Amino acid sequence: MTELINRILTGMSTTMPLTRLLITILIMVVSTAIVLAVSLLYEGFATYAERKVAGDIQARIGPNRVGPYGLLQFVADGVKLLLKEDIIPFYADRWLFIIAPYIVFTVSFAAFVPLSYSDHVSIANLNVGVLYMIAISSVVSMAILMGAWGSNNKWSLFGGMRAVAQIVSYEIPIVLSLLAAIIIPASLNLRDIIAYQSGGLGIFRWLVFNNPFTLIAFFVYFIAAIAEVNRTPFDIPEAESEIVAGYHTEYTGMRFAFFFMAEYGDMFVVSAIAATLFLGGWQIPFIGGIPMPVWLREVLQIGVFFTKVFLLIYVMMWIRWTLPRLRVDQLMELCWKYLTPIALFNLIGASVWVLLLHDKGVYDIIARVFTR
Amino acid sequence: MAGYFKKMYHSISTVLTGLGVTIKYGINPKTEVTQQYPEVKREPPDGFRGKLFVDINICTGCTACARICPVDAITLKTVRDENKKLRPVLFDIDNARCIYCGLCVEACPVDNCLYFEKKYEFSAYSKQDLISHFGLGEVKPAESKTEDKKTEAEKEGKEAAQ
Amino acid sequence: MEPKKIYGILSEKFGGKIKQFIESTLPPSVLVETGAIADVCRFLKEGDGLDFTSLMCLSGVDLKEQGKMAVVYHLHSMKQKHKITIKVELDRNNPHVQTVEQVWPGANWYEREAYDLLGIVFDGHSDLRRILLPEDWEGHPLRKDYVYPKRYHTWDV
Amino acid sequence: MGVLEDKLPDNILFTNVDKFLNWSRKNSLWYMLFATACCGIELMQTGAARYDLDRFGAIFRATPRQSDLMIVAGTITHMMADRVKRLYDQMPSPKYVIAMGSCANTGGPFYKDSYSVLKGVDKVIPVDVYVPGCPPKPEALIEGIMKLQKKIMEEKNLVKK
Amino acid sequence: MTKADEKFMQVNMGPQHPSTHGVLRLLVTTDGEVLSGVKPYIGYLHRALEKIAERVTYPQFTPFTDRLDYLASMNCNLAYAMTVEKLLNIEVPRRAQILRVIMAELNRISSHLIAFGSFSSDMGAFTPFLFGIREREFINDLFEIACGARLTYNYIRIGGVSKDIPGGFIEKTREFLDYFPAKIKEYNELLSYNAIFIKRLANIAVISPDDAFDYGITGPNLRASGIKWDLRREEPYLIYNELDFDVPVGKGEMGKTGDAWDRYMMRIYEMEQSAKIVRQCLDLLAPGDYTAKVSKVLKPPAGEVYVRAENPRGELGFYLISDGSTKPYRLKIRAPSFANLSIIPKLARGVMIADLIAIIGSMDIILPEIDR
Repeated sequence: MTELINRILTGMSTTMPLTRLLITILIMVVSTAIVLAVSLLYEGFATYAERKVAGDIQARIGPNRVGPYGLLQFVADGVKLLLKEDIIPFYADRWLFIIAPYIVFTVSFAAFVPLSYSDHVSIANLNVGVLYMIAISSVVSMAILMGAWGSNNKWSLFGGMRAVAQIVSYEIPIVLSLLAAIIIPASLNLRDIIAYQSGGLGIFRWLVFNNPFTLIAFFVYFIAAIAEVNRTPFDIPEAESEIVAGYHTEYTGMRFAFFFMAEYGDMFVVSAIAATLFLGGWQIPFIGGIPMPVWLREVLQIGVFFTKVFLLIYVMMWIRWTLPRLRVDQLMELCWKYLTPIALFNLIGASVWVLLLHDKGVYDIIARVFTR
Repeated sequence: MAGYFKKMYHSISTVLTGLGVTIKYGINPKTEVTQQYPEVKREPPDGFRGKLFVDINICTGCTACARICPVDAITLKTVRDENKKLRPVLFDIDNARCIYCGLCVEACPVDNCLYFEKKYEFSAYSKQDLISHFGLGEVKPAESKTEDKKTEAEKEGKEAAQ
Repeated sequence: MEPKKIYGILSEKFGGKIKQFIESTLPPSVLVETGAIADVCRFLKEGDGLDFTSLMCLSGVDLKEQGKMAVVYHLHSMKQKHKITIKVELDRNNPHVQTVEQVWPGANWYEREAYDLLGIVFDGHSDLRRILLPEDWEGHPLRKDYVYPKRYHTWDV
Repeated sequence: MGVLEDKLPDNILFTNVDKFLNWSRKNSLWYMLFATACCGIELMQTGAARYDLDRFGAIFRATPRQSDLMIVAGTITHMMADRVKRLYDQMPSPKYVIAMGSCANTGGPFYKDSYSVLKGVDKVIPVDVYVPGCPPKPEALIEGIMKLQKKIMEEKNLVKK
Repeated sequence: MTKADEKFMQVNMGPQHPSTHGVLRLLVTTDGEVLSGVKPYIGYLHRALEKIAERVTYPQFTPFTDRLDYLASMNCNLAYAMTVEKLLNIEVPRRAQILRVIMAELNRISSHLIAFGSFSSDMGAFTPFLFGIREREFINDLFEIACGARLTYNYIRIGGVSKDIPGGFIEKTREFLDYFPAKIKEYNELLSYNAIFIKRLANIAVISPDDAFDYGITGPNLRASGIKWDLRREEPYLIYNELDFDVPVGKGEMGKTGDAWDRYMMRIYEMEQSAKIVRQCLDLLAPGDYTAKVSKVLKPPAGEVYVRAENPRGELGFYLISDGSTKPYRLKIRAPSFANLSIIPKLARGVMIADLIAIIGSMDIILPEIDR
């Protein structure tokens, strides 16, 4: 994005600062609108997909009446939610209640920014991309607590407290397991990390196959990520059978929809991080080395990236419709007694590996043995 | 320490077993058991207890059904016609109150007079629409002697169906 | 153990407080004087060889024709596999009886139910409130002379 | 939307927008998980694999705040009636009610001799569709929901009534 | 509220709550997630069945017993019919007895399927719930063939059954029995032996045998505490003494005997045994009368009986006083769930909110039976 703006601005003859500013703002607004539209579309389809996946797993069909194969289901849901009466409970803390959904949504949307969708497509190429993602995703807990507290409902409060405890705890294994991967390319820039994973038939230089420690780190990250986005078996903040609907019990219509969409947005974000850091991002497997036109390569790369992300999202849905829910103390036990120590030892192991072998992965070693 | 890893192994293996069960359903569309209702309708079996129907022409007006009904869903009013036969001028069944228990059908002494239809979808916007009227309406009375047996299920000792 | 034998044991222990043995009911019943019920029940549970560990059922009965009310205890022993019915009769206008909650904790709710539906007061009960009907309900519906209410809150009954 | 009614002309645009709004409402009837008695089991079975209410876009929500449709499944006693009213009030409009089964319609089996059963849920909240049966078969409930969808399609939001 | 209580938060769970199995209301006193006490309030479904019984005739009351415990209508019909038969001294023909056993046991399976399903959805796993209902549909179909209704059967009448089974019923039942064991295996793989599920339930809410006696707990909940007590074995009615089946008891496989997992597992074991019983009964079925000669006007002699039968939830007892007229003088229903629920305040002390849900679910209570 910044590169794009720079390129356009340098290509322009005018030097008027105001025009330059206006053009910059225009480009930013347009690109934001595009990303917003795409992410809304994705979130709509994700809700549809969730219901279809649930249907498949539960030996039924799922939505199929609205439009072909029920594809317009999310349109109907969205329009309906938009038109619902907006209830703010009388005893609610008005301001907290009103702004919480927006914060949740903004935060989940902001996490789309540093993602690298293909070689050239990304909104902002941050050199602290990973750090930014981790930082921004923990704001969710604050917004959820705001909404929960503002609702002035005891069930909501339970949900909010649980959500904060859970998200704050699970940050630790997430960060520790991400570190185990990041130390190999030694960069926080998402594009650099992806670029590092090229070659090796397009899959063997993925960080997940780099060494045994990154493999473990991937699983630790994925489990912790499911907890981070409050999905079953870690969905205690909105556990339907225990605390009604958790932190969004009192929310109606569009405000509820924001929470709902943010959940799917978060799912995308954590899956995208997993795909970027461990599964080679937009690296095309097997045929990546063949020469092809730039536009085709870009399209393929975007396709590959989204396929990887959607596969991970499918796994999350699959897990959701299979497993029972953990209790809140067992959730903490899992985090502090299992995931955190494993991630910590794993990080030490990975560091030793890097210290001894530099950035050589298992594939590099085997390849060298065979080529010798 | 061994227990720690054993626990971990146990958790992972059982979770994977569960995931194995669900993925079998997830990828195999043949496991679907859904019957797409408005298009696919299952014929109810014989003896299905659906909506009540009265063949009013062969009804003898004995009021056995109204008396046995545990919820007073049947309102019956009979008049003696010129042949001194009891004729049901009013025979209303309140489907909103009926509990489809089948006691009235068993109590009816005439074959194929009061029976259940295989019809069960008849929701309505108004409760009045759920009352089915079967009565003959006006029947020329023999003398001016009418009998009103409207839901007198309380008459003790006279519960005999015939 | 035969019910008759249990009656024998009881009348030996409590004498005149055990009034009558009714064989026609199923299971046969023993009529106990109202004041002695808690003691009798405790003996039935803890006394040697009887082992009536569980209270199957506790029911209140309105005997309007006789101007009485009755509380009926169906007892059962899982160890000995014998059963017996204990009955007490109360004054219909002022039904009072001792609670057996301390003997069988499960009796708590049964007694509340009898209080709710028949108005039998169990003396010594820890928490005698209505259980099935709302707190502001009038009357005790299972009494034979109960008149159905016309209105409740803002709607017709 | 009552303010607009008289001022706006009855034109095609509004009719179509109206249709679209109704279409979205009808296809997204989220029902509240509100089951009191026997009909609740049939309601669950309707939502389950064999009949699958999800096909129509109807899923259950645990909280009244997020539901559009209240399926009153089962007996409502006088003690419960206040709660039913409160739950109905907590739902955001537009909201719909289906009375499922004889108990919700008229008190059903408890019409005659019961002192504690509300004789029809329409005494406390307005009912859109009555589904008869004791309990209704899942097919009958789906038919009732389809009837409600028909009713929603005929609603007028923007154009003159 | 006393001074000490002010530290705690009081939350109303129910009467409309997703997992109180109907309209149970629990006033929960909590200190954060940990409960310090629970007060059940019942009566939201009090339908005055006992009063109705005094105002309708003996045959007219049979449809009302359907609605007593609607998940096991056949068993309630059966218990009521047996009570009146005892008063009237009616001998039921053998074929009718076998038919009754078949229906009662099929209904036991379908009732336990709902218990299993709703429990799993309480625990956060929604898919097993739908699987349970899927199998239940088969049984519903069988009942629909036999008596024309899916849930409220009114099939077992005083003196026998309402009509003979139509052709095809036996074949379809056998088909179901062949299909069913594989599904039980699936339930076990999916849920029963899942580590999360076991962790949630093992050692939770242990009911000792003494407590069980004190509170009059019966049925699977009693057997889970390790007491081998089943009325079908101890006081055989119908033809149960000719049948070969086991009475499963809790052994504390995953924790202490009598914990929530044991109670849950009893139902899985009992489904297997019931299927076994139905299979034997189908073999025993010989031509004969389906009902005894019963006059249309029933006037039992004055007297009183207390008859009980083993229902899926415990012992259902009817205490019937007849004054010689056509209507019962007094009918007291001893509902198993009523007694089972009364122990909840004792069990739910010092547990967590999620455990409370597990306790209610594992007791498998049903509200119409409690409130009557």
